[in-house]
Amino acid sequence: MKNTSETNSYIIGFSLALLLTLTAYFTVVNNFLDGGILVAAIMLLAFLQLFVQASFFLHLWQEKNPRWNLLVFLSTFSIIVLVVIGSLWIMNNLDYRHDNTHEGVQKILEKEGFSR
Amino acid sequence: MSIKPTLLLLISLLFLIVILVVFFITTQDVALLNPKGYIAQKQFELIKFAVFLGLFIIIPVFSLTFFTVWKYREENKDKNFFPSFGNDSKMQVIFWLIPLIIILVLTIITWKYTHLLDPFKSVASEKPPIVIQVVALRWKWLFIYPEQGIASVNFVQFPKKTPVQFKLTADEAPMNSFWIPKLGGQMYAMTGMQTQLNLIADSREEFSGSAAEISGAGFGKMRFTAKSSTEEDFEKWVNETRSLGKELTQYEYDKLLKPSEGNPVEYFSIYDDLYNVILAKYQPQNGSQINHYNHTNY
Amino acid sequence: MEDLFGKLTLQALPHEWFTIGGAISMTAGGLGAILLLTYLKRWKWLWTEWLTSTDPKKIGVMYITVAVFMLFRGVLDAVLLWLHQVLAGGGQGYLTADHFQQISTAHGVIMVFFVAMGLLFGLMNIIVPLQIGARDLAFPFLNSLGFWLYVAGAILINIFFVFGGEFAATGWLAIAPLSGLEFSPGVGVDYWIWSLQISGLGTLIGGINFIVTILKMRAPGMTLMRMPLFVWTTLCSMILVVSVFPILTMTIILLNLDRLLGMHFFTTGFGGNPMMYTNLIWMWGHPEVYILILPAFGIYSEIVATFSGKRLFGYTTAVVAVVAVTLLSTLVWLHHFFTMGADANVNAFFGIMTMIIAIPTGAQIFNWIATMYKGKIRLTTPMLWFLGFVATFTFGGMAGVMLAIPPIDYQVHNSLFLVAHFHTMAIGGALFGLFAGISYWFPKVFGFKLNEKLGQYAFWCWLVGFFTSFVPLYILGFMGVTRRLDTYDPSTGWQFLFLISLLGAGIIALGIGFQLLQIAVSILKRKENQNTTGDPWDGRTLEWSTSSPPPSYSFAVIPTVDDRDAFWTMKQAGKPISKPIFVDIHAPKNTASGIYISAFALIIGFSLVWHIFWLTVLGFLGVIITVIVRTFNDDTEYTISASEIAKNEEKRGIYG
Amino acid sequence: MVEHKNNDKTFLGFWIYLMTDLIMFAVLFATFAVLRNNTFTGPSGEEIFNLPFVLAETLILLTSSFTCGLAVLAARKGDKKQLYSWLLGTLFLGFAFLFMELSEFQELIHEGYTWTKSAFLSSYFTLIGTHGLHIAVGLFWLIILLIKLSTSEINSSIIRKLTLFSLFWHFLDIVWIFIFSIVYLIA
Repeated sequence: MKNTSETNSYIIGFSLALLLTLTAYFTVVNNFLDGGILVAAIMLLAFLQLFVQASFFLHLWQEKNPRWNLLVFLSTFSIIVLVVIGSLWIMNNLDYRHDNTHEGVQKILEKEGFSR
Repeated sequence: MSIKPTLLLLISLLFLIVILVVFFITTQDVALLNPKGYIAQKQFELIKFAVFLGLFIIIPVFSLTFFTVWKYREENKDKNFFPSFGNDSKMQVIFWLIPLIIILVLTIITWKYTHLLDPFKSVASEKPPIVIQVVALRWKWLFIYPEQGIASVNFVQFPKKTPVQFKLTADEAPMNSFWIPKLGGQMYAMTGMQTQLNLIADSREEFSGSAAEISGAGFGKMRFTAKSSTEEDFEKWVNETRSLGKELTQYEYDKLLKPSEGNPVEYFSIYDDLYNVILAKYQPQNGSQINHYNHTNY
Repeated sequence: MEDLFGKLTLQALPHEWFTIGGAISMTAGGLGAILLLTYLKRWKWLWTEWLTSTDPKKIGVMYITVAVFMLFRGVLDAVLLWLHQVLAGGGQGYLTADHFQQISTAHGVIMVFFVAMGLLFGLMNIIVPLQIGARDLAFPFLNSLGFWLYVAGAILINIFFVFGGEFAATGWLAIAPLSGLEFSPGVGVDYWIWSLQISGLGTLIGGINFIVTILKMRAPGMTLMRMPLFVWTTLCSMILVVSVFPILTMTIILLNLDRLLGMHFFTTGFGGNPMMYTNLIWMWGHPEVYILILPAFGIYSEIVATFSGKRLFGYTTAVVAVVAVTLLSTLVWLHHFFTMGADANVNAFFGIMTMIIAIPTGAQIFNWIATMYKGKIRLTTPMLWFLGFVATFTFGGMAGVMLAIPPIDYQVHNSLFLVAHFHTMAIGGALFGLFAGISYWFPKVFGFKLNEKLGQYAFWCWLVGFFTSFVPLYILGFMGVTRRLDTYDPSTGWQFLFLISLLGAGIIALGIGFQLLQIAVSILKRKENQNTTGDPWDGRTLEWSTSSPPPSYSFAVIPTVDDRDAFWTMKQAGKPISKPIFVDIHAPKNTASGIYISAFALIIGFSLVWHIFWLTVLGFLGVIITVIVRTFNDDTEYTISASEIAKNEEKRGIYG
Repeated sequence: MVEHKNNDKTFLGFWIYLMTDLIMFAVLFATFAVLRNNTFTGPSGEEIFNLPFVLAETLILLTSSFTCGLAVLAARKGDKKQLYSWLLGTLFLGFAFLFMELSEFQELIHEGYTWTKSAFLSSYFTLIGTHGLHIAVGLFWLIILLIKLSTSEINSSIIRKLTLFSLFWHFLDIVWIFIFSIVYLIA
C-alpha cells in the first residue's frame, strides 16, 4: 500500500522533470525568447526542476522534525548563492574597473593587424 | 600569586606600553603619522578618528574587567555573592548598544570616506593632472611619462601641488602593489590590466616608495624614490633626461624584462607608446598569444 | 629509466644548510624515540593503546601532541625570520631572499593548519563528547581517519627536509599568479598544495563528524539551549568548516590543474583571471580565522563561569552572538583585497559588513565581564590566560576595526601593522584560549593538575613577550614596512624596532620553556596533586561528572539533563547518586585502516609533488582496496560487560 | 531502536557530505560563470556545443535517476528480481551517459580545442569532467553494491547502502540539470 504511493510520487516527479527539461530545451532551440529574459527563463526552469526533484525524489519536505536535512540544505543553498553571486559581483566590478580595451590598446592591435 | 599583585602588574604593563608607544611615535618620523599629501592627510585623520572611537571600547572594557576582578575576588568576603544571576535585560541592552553605536558612527564615516578617497578618482585641484604610467617588472619599477616622452627606472619625479595620476600595470610579473606611504594608500599592479592611483604631494620632498605585495625573491629590494619638486625643477629634470638621448628601444626593454634585483636608477627617452604595447601583449591576438619571449619587431 | 622518479633527481636532494640542519635534527629526534620505545618494549602498547584507537579522548591527546611538535617548528621558523630581519639592516642577512620567503610561508601554513587546527581538534575530541554526555563521536572510524590524514599532511609538509626540493616561496596562501608555473616552477608550491589537500580532507571529515555528533547524540533532556557554550562554539565552528573547506579544496584543485595539466584558470595570459584565485581563497580564508577564534570564545565562557562560581551571564545572547558571528563571517572576505581596485560601493559594503562583526564580539566580552560581576573569582592559570586575552584582544579588535575602513586599509594593507593585527588575534585570541583550555581540562584528561606557579610564570612570559614583540610591529607598519621584507637599509631606523621584536620572541621562547618545565614537574609530582573526585575546579558541565581520567566508556550510564550547567544542577540538588543498574556497552573496536589510508594518501601526495605518476596509481589502488576491505568487515564493535563496568565504578566510591 | 538511531546518523552524515560536494560544484560554477567569455582566440560556447546530443545525455541521466528510485522501492518491497533489473537499468544508462560525454570530449580534443587553449575551455572541461568523475565513482560504487547483493539476501544494511547510493545519484542528476542549463542552454 505505502509503496504504490511512493512509486506514483517517483512517476510524477520523473514526468514533471522531463517536461521542464524539454520546455527549457525548446525555448532555447526555437528561440521563443532571447537575451536576459531567456537566461532568466532557463534559470527559473532549472530551479523549478530542483524543487521537483527535491520533493519527489529526495522527499526533502516530508522529513519529520527536527528537520536537520532541510536546514542543512537551505544553509548550503545560501552558501552557494553567496559563492556564485558574490564572485560574479566582485569579478565583474573588478573587470569593469580594470578596463584596458580603451583606444590606446585598440590602436596598437589594429596597427599589428590583430582584430580583437 | 594572589589577585592584587597580578592586577597591578597587568595594569602597569599596559600603561608602560602606552607611554613607550606614544613617546616613540612623537619622536620618530613615522611615515603614516606625518603625511605629506592630501590623500595621506585624509587617511591620517581617519586613523586618528578610528583610534579615538576605539578608546570608547577599550577604556570601558579594561576598567570594567579589572574593577570586577578586583571587587569580586575570592578573598573579598563580600556578601552579595549571587551565583544564579544569569541575565538582566537592562544590562543586555547596554552591552549591545555600546558597540552598535560605535559601529554605526564608523559605518557613516566609512561610506563617506571610501567614496571621497577612491583611488580611481583624481584629486580635486585647479591644475591639470600629470599622467605617469607605472609598469611593475620583476623586481623593479618602470615609470613612463607619455606627454613628456621620457621614462625612468626606480625613480619618479613630479611637480608639487599638482595631482598625479598613476596608471599601473605589470609585465611578466606576478601581482604587485605600488605604495608611497607618505602620499597615500597603495594600489595593485597586475599584468594585462590597468589600475589607477591618484595622489598629490603638498611639499617639495623625497619620499621612499616600495612594493607591498610579495612578487618573488627580489620583492624586498623593489624600492623606488618619489621626488616632488617645483614646476621649474621638474621641467629642468625632463629636459635633462631627454637630452641624455638614451632611447628605450624594444631591446633595452627586453633587458629590463629579465628578472633582476636592486636596479640602479636609469633614465631613457621614449618615442613609441610602450605602455599600451605592454597592455596589448596580454590581449587575445588571432592565432596565439604573443609568446612572452619572441617580441614583435616594434 | 631516468624519469622513473619524475623530478626527484639527485640535485633535488637537500643541499642548503638549513634543510640539512632540519633533516639532521628530525632524524635524530625520530631515532631517539624509536630507541626509547624499543628499550621500554612499548611498541605493542603504542600500537594497540594509542595509534589504532578510536576513542576520541585518545585521538584528542594525539592531536595535541602532534600540534605541540608543529608549534616547535612554527616558533623556530618565526625566530629564524626575526633573527634574519634584525641582521638584514643593509647587509645581507644569513638567509637568501628565496629561503626567507620559504620559511615565512612555512611559518604561516604550519601555525594555522597544523598548530591551531590541531590543538582545536584535540580539545574538541576530548571535551565535546564528555560535555554532551555521549560515549563517542558519530563515526569513530572516520574520526581516526581524519586524525591520520592530518598527520599525513603534517608529515608531507616536513618531508622536504629529508627528500629535498624546496617549499613554496609565495606567502601562506600561495596567491596566483606567483604560485603558477610561470613564477614558481619548482616543487615548492606542489608541497604546499598536497599537504593542504590531505590535511584539509581530514578537517572536513572531522567537521562532518562533530556536527552529526552534536546534533544527534546529546544526552536525553539536553536541548540545544541547554548545551554548554563550548559545544555551541564547536558546532558553529564546524558548520563553518563544512561550509567553506570545500571552497579551499576546489580552489587548490584548480591551481593544481593549472600547474599539472597546463590549464589557464589563474595564469596571466590565455584568458586566465588571477584575481579569481584571490577572491576564492579568501572566501575560505576569513571564515577559517573565525573557525579558529570561535572555540576560544567557547573556552573563555566555560572558564569565566567556573572560576567566578556563577552561571554564565546572558546564555541566550552569548549563543546569538556566536551564531551571528558565524553567519556574518561568510560575508566579509573582500576586506583582504580592498586594494585590488574594486569600486567604492563594493569596498564600502564589505568594510561595513566587517565592522558589524565587531558588535557581537563586543557584546560577548561585556557578557564575560557581567559573568564575573557578583561572583567569587579565583585567579587560577586559566583565568590568567583569560585576562591576557582581554588585554591583547581589545587592542587587536581596535586595529581590526581600523583595517575594516577601506581608506585606512589602502595604507596598511600587507604592512607589518596588518601582521601585528592578525598575530594579536591569533596569539592573544586563539592560542591563549587553547592554552587556557589545556590548563583547564588537563586534570580531567590526566588526573592531576598542572603546576600553578610555573603556569603563571609561563603566562607572564607569554604576555610580556607578546607585547614586546608585536607592539614594535604595529609601529613598523605605520612606518611603511611591508610584510615578508627580507632586506632594508639601516638609515630607515627600523633595525632598532626589529631588535626589540626579537627580544620579545626570546621572552616567548622562555614562556614555552616554562610550559615544558610545568608539564615535566607536574608529571613528577603527580602523586601529590592527584585529583580523585574528577571535579578539581568545582566545574559546572557534564565532563566533570566523570572520573578523571575518564574510563574508556566515559559514562557508565548516560545522565539525563534538565537544565543548563547540567553537573552544577546535579550538585546543587545534592541527591546522593543512587547506584545505577549497569548495562553492557557497545564500543567501537580499534582499527588500523585509518593509518593505512592516510599512509597511501601520503604516498599519493608525495608522488604527485615529484611527478612519479606510477606511484600515484599505486597509492590510489591502495586507498580503494583498504576502503573496500573496511566496508566488507562488519564486526567493528566489542562489548564491555556490565560486571566489568560495575567493578570499575565501585573503585570510584561516589555512589551513596 | 538502536538500529534506527545510527541509521539516521549515517544519513545525516552522508547528506552533509553531499552538501560539501555541492559547494565544490558551486565554486566550479562560479569559476565557469566568470571565465565563460575568456575564450582567448579559442572557440566560444555556441561554436562547440551540439545541443541535441546534450539533450539526449540529459534525458538518459534523468531516466537513470528514475530507475534508481524505483530500485530502492523494489528493495524495500524485498522483490530481489525487480531490484536487480532496475539496478542494471541504472548501471546501463549511467555507462551510456559516461560514454556519450567521453566521446564529446574526444571529439573536442580531436579538433584541437583542448583545455590548454583558453580559460573558457579549461573551466568547461573541469566542470564537466568533475561531474563525469563523480558519475564514474557512482557507477563503481553501484558495481560493488551489485556484487554485495549477489552474495547476500536483502537486509537492512543493504537497503541502507542502496538508499545512500540513490541519494548520491539524485544529487548528481540535480547538478547535471544546472550544468545543462547554465553551460549549454545559456550558450
